[in-house]
Amino acid sequence: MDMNEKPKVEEKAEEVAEAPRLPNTKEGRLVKAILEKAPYAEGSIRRERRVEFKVPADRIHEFLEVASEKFEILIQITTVDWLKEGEFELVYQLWSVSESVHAFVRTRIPRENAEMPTVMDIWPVAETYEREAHEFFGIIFKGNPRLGPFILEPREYEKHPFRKDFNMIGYVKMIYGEDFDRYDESKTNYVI
Amino acid sequence: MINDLMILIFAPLVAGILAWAFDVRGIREAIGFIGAAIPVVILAKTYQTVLSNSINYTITVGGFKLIFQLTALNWYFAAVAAIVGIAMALGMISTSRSGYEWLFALMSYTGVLGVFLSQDFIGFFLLWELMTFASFMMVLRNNRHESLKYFVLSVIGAYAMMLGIAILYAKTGALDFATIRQALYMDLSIGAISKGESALLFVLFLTAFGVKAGAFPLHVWAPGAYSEANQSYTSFFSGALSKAGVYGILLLYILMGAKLYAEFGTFHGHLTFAYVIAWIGAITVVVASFLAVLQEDIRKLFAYSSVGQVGYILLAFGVGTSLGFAGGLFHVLSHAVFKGLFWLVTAAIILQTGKTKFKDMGGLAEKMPFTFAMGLIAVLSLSGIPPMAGFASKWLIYEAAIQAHMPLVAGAIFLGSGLAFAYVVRFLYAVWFGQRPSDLDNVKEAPLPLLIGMAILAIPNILFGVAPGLVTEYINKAFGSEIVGGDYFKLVTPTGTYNALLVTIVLVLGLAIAGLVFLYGATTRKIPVTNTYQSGNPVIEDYNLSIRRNFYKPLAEALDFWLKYSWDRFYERIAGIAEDFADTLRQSFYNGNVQSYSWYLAIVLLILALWGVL
Amino acid sequence: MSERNDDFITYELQEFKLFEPLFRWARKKSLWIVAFCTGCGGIEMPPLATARYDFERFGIMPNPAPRMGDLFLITGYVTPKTLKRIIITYEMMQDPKYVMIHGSCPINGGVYWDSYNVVKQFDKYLPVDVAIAGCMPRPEAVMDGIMEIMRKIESGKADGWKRYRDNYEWYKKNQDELFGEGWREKEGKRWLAWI
Amino acid sequence: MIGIDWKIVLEVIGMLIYATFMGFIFMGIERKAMARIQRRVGPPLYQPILDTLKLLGKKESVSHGLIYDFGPVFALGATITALLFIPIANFQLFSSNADLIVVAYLLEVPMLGIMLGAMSSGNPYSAVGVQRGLLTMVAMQLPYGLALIAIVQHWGSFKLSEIVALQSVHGWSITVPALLLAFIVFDIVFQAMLGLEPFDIITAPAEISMGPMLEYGGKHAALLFTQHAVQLFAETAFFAVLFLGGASNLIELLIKQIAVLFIAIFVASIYPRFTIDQAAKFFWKWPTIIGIIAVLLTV
Amino acid sequence: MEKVEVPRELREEARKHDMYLHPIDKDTYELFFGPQHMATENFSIILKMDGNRVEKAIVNPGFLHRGFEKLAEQRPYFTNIALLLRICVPESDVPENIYSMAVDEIIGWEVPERAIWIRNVVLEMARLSAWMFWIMGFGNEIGLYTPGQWAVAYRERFLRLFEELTGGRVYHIYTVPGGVRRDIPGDHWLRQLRDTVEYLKSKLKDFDEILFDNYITFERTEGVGVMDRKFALKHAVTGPNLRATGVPYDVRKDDPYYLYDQLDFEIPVLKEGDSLARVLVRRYEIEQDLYILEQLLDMGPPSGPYMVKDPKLKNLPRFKVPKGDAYAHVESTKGDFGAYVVSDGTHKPYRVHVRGPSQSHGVTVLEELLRGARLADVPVILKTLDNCPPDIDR
Repeated sequence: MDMNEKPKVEEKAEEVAEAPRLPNTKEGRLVKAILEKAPYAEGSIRRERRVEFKVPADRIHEFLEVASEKFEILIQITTVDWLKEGEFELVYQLWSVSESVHAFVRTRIPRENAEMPTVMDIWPVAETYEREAHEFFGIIFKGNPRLGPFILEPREYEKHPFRKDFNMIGYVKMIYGEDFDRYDESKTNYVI
Repeated sequence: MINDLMILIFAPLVAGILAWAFDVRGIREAIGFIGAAIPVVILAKTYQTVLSNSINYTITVGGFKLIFQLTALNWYFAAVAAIVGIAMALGMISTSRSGYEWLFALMSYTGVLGVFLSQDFIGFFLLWELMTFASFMMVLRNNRHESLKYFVLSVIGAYAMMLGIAILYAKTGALDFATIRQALYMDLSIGAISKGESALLFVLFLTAFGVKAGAFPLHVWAPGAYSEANQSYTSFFSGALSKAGVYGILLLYILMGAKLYAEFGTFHGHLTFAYVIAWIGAITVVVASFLAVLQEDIRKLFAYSSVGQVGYILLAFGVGTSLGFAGGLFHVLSHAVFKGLFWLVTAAIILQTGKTKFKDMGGLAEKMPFTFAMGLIAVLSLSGIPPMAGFASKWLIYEAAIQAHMPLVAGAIFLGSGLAFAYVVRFLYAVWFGQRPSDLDNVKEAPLPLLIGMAILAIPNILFGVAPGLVTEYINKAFGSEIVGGDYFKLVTPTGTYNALLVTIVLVLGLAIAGLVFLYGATTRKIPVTNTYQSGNPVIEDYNLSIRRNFYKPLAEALDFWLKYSWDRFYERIAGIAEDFADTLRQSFYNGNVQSYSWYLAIVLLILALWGVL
Repeated sequence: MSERNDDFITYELQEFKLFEPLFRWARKKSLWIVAFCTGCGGIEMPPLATARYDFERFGIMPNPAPRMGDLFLITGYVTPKTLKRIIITYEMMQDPKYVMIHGSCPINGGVYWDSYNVVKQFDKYLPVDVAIAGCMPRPEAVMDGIMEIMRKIESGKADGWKRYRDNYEWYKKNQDELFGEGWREKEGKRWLAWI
Repeated sequence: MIGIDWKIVLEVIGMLIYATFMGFIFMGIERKAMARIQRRVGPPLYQPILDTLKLLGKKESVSHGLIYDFGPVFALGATITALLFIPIANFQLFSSNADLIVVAYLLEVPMLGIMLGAMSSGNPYSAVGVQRGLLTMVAMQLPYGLALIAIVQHWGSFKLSEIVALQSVHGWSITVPALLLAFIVFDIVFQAMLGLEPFDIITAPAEISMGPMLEYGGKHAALLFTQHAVQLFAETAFFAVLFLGGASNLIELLIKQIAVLFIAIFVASIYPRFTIDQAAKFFWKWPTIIGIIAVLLTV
Repeated sequence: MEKVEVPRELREEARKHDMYLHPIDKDTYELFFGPQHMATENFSIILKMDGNRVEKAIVNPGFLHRGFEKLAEQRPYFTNIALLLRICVPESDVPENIYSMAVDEIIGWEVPERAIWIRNVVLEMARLSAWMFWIMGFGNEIGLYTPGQWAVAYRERFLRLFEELTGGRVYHIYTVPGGVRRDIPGDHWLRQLRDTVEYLKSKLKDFDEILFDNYITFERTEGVGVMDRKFALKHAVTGPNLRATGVPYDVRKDDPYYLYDQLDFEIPVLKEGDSLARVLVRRYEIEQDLYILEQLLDMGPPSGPYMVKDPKLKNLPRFKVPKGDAYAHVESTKGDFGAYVVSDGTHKPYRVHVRGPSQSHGVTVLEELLRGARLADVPVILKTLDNCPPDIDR
């Protein structure tokens, strides 16, 4: 198990320096090939079969179009809500069947009125992922015709429950009543 | 007595002309109804007489002697026509919109009666044409295209018949049936008519009568014409007028049976010429029933169904045994009553809703309960549920076909009855059950005359179902031999029995037992269609919860190959021939010869007809 | 037939006087489960139906049609979205009908006690006859629960359906509180725009 | 007609009770045998009786209208009628008054009853079930008819009692080569008549959740279960009469019926379900060809 | 009842607000397929039907949504194991493993060899028991109940072994970050496992005879729900479904974890892409899994500890994980099952995102494949895609 994990906040500064020294491995060649076509992105290798790109939000569609030549499968779109920074981080996770490499494509957008272009035209499956990200985080994917209540009921959908500022306990109390038998607010950790 | 036959035949025509002349709502209906009722009265009056001796009537028109005769057999056909005729008149009281319809409906009534009663080819042909013309005019009023298709095929039939009559006249020098029959019988030993000529005669008459009966390759006019006339009239059109063709086939047997038998002999123990008729009937049953199952329009469905059911009669006649004739004749009656009933029900539905497609209907059972009950009786009768007239006649046909060792023909009947079951249920489902479209919420029960008309046709369905002996006894007497044994309630053939009354009693008993169990359970509470199993999902009326279109799509898919075969390939071949024809005919077209023009038109229209419908 | 009984609250239930003991015995021995597995517990249904446990010995049989069903097994946590369907299916079943909740989740939320999308107390929305604790209850426990329900049917204590009719107002209030008034129409209309 | 023959009345009542009971037991055998094949203990044999009693004992009953109520009643009534016209062992009942064609029709009539009720509920699943039921009937009608025709042509009689009598003299139908073919055809059709796999297309729980039976509950379903029981008895008896030489007493008949039933159960437990168009194509292929050969051999 | 065309924009606007548009097409009818239905269970499809053909299918998931990812943010790392495994009920070891692998990667733990071996065996056992469950599901959908009954009875053998190993029948809560929770009970357990594998191997031909080699099974599945390679990749189809279209992608080969790079096994690939191919790929995979398990048993458990030694593990509820993120995925019977864990250095994960394989093939792919299918094909397509609703809902 590689230990290539870094604190997220510092990453931005280091990536620039890292880009030129890509090792001459399968992953290195792949990243290099993509970076040549998309110089605006930053690429790095995390470990064997794991690579990472950082892309500005406005060029994400362009980048993914380039990346889709090598990475056939869009594994998922993960949204991370960085409340303190006031940003959503979108992680497009790609898998290359031909090269057996997994890629994170990271981008950050502001939390308020979060909007992204859809990538449905590249990977039709993105429809589902985007619907989900929209439902739980409220990010609007422009061009996706089916945004709306998907998994959730309309009432929960409006709250976008996976946002960090969604007060779950408060909401549960409001909806289902207060009579929890195992809840004590004074305790910091509770028994499940 | 002489006047009776005259009135019998021409009363409807006169009434029709009067109704047309006094084209006032109310008066024309009354006159028309009286005109249609007179034959019933006269036929009822003559019932006792005809069994012992026939009633004759002769008039001379323009040098030709027209002979009309009411024999036991004629009476049967005329009575069938009369029952349907009076029901039609009642139906038309509700549905007709002008004297025009009364005129031609009653004119065709006269034509049908005349055809049945004629004893010579002059009268037969003239009245045949009158009947054709009148029914053509009825179709023309609603749909020009379909009427032309009907016209073309009828013209072909008429030409064929005229040619046949001419040949017969040339060979025998006579036009009245008795002489012709005798002459042909004599010819067995003389041999003046060659084998080829008899074959030609057979084919010509088969074409002529097959067109009217809607037998398989010539049935293409029927669906369009049946569905495009006034639906009340269609009950007569399909119930009685198509029987003229069947009567013609019977006539063929009477006149030429011996001759044809002598010329063509037998094939595996069956009369060869009859075998042809049987197979035409069998194919008609199967093809028309399959097509009926796949229809999306209520009128088209019953039109194809009519074709199929007439196929049963042809098949029964084709069996060639006396039992076959008995079955066929019985089916003439039961088809007339149940199909007439169906068409009246259809008339009521169309009158009240203004829709003809299945996809626009549904849930009408609550709105038109009496019509629904009548429709249910017709359904039970058509699909051959035991204590109904439809079953008794079908039973006889089964027995006849299997006894005559025509297993594959009998297999066709089995298939046909399954298909009949399927299409009537589709009718039941699409029209009466399921979710009701919101625009049908204000539909009301059909008007009273129409309901009376339905009742008139519904009663024989049950009566002759429970007491089929009434019919078979008459047929026995008409033929002068004990074809079907038993009493009023019981049919006995040499190999099988069917006791209709017992079946009815046991069925009632069974229903009573089941009903008692039902009554013991909890009392029911009525729930709306939205409170049904929808996998747990809440639904509202705005969803469409009934299969409105393509109900039998799986069948269409299973028959994919055949449907494609008959539509595409056949069309292409015909189109190729049509082009050649058009080229050769174009020259004669420009020479101004009206005759060739009409031929050209006839053939093009025939091609169109075959393309459009088959 | 009779128009006056048009909703199940005003509907008068049939009383079988003579054969009631016979019917009660039959009810006990022939519990048909409505095939509606609402959660993880559904995974223990196939083992229950197969060789090792075989609940068909006791006349228990899953049946897809709710009209014929007797026993409603709530096999796990219930989300509001599912609860709507459960209520509709339950109301479709015919009296007498029994509800058995299966696992901790419908009792008090179980593992998902703080989840925004899991109903915490199932018995606020529908009456419950037997509850089985555990996550997830072993098939033996489920069988025990079924035996318990059989005992209750025999002694006439399995009266959830009666309670539902008697306290319909209360149940309806709780349901409406959770889903909002007119939820049936609203939920029904939801798909109209899509099809 | 006026004087009531008390003997026959007693026989009828006895036969109805016997047939209903045995029909339920047959249903129990079906479930039990299936369970044994699946290596389970299975329900007791009398389980279907309990199920029916329970359904009848429902305190609530819903209806979609008069026809919805009429459907099951009609189905049961027609099945009882069919039963009484089949010669069952030494009880001839009314079998001399109706022949094979009548009985074959009467055995199909209950279908209409079930369909009527199912259609009037307006449920789309039921409607699909109705569609499938009728198409199955259309599909199986041709081979079914051919098998019956072969029987009739060989024995030269439509009367069931006569067919039984002839078989007792000349040996069972299946000993005749042509009728053996007809037997094969009939057995395939029989699978569809009983609604077992591979032709349980009508109920198909995983596709249309029981199809026409879906909306029935309470006493309606109880009637239909009783109907199914009687029909099961009648159909197995019909089969035994046509091909297995009938029976001289009820025990013999019972053995033959159970034998017939077991063939059906074994086939059902190892074959999945066809789709409806595949079933139609299937029926119109091999069973029809074999049926045609059979009838041509008997001409 | 003529169909009135509603302008496209208006329709889209209406959909966004769940508004009600009138009138709807009366030619077709609506079939609400699930959740109270034998074939779907906890999943709903709204079918717009024309005759017996599906004209349009709309997937309506969410009956099982519990907000796992939100709940996981509220609970300590080790407690989350007990929560996340409930995502995939028939194969509950898979979420445990991916979560543990991801956390292992973030912390940088070297998991002991013995624990790796046990995890691998547990995963393969889970796969086999899930296959048995799938046989039952598939058999039931096409109306063949016998093999399903057998299969679920065989599955009980695995469940018993699981019970002895972990203490749980269905939910094992066994694999934890850093190793496994308990050691193997003893040699008898290994012997029993080998017996079970042998037994299942001998029974496989029964399934072949009755289910996989059945004429009607072929009729029902051949040419039903066909998807090609390109479609499958674009729609992120993974697992047996992808392999049935001719793409030899298997996480165990392409991104090997645990001992899979040391094991000898094949990836069955068929290229037809229809339901039959999907069924047969699964059939061959059962065989391969038995073979893998046999090899693992031949290998024997390595000696050593079954859990990492770390002093921080003393206080499990307050166990802190360093900042970082990791993605781990394994090959489940349904496909590529992955988890993405983000840690912000506290004792609770900052974000856990689970990728269920059905998430991709249970919505868009299903909707596409159902278009034009017969009603009878709907359950077949559902089951050959091996659609697992909790994957979508989570």
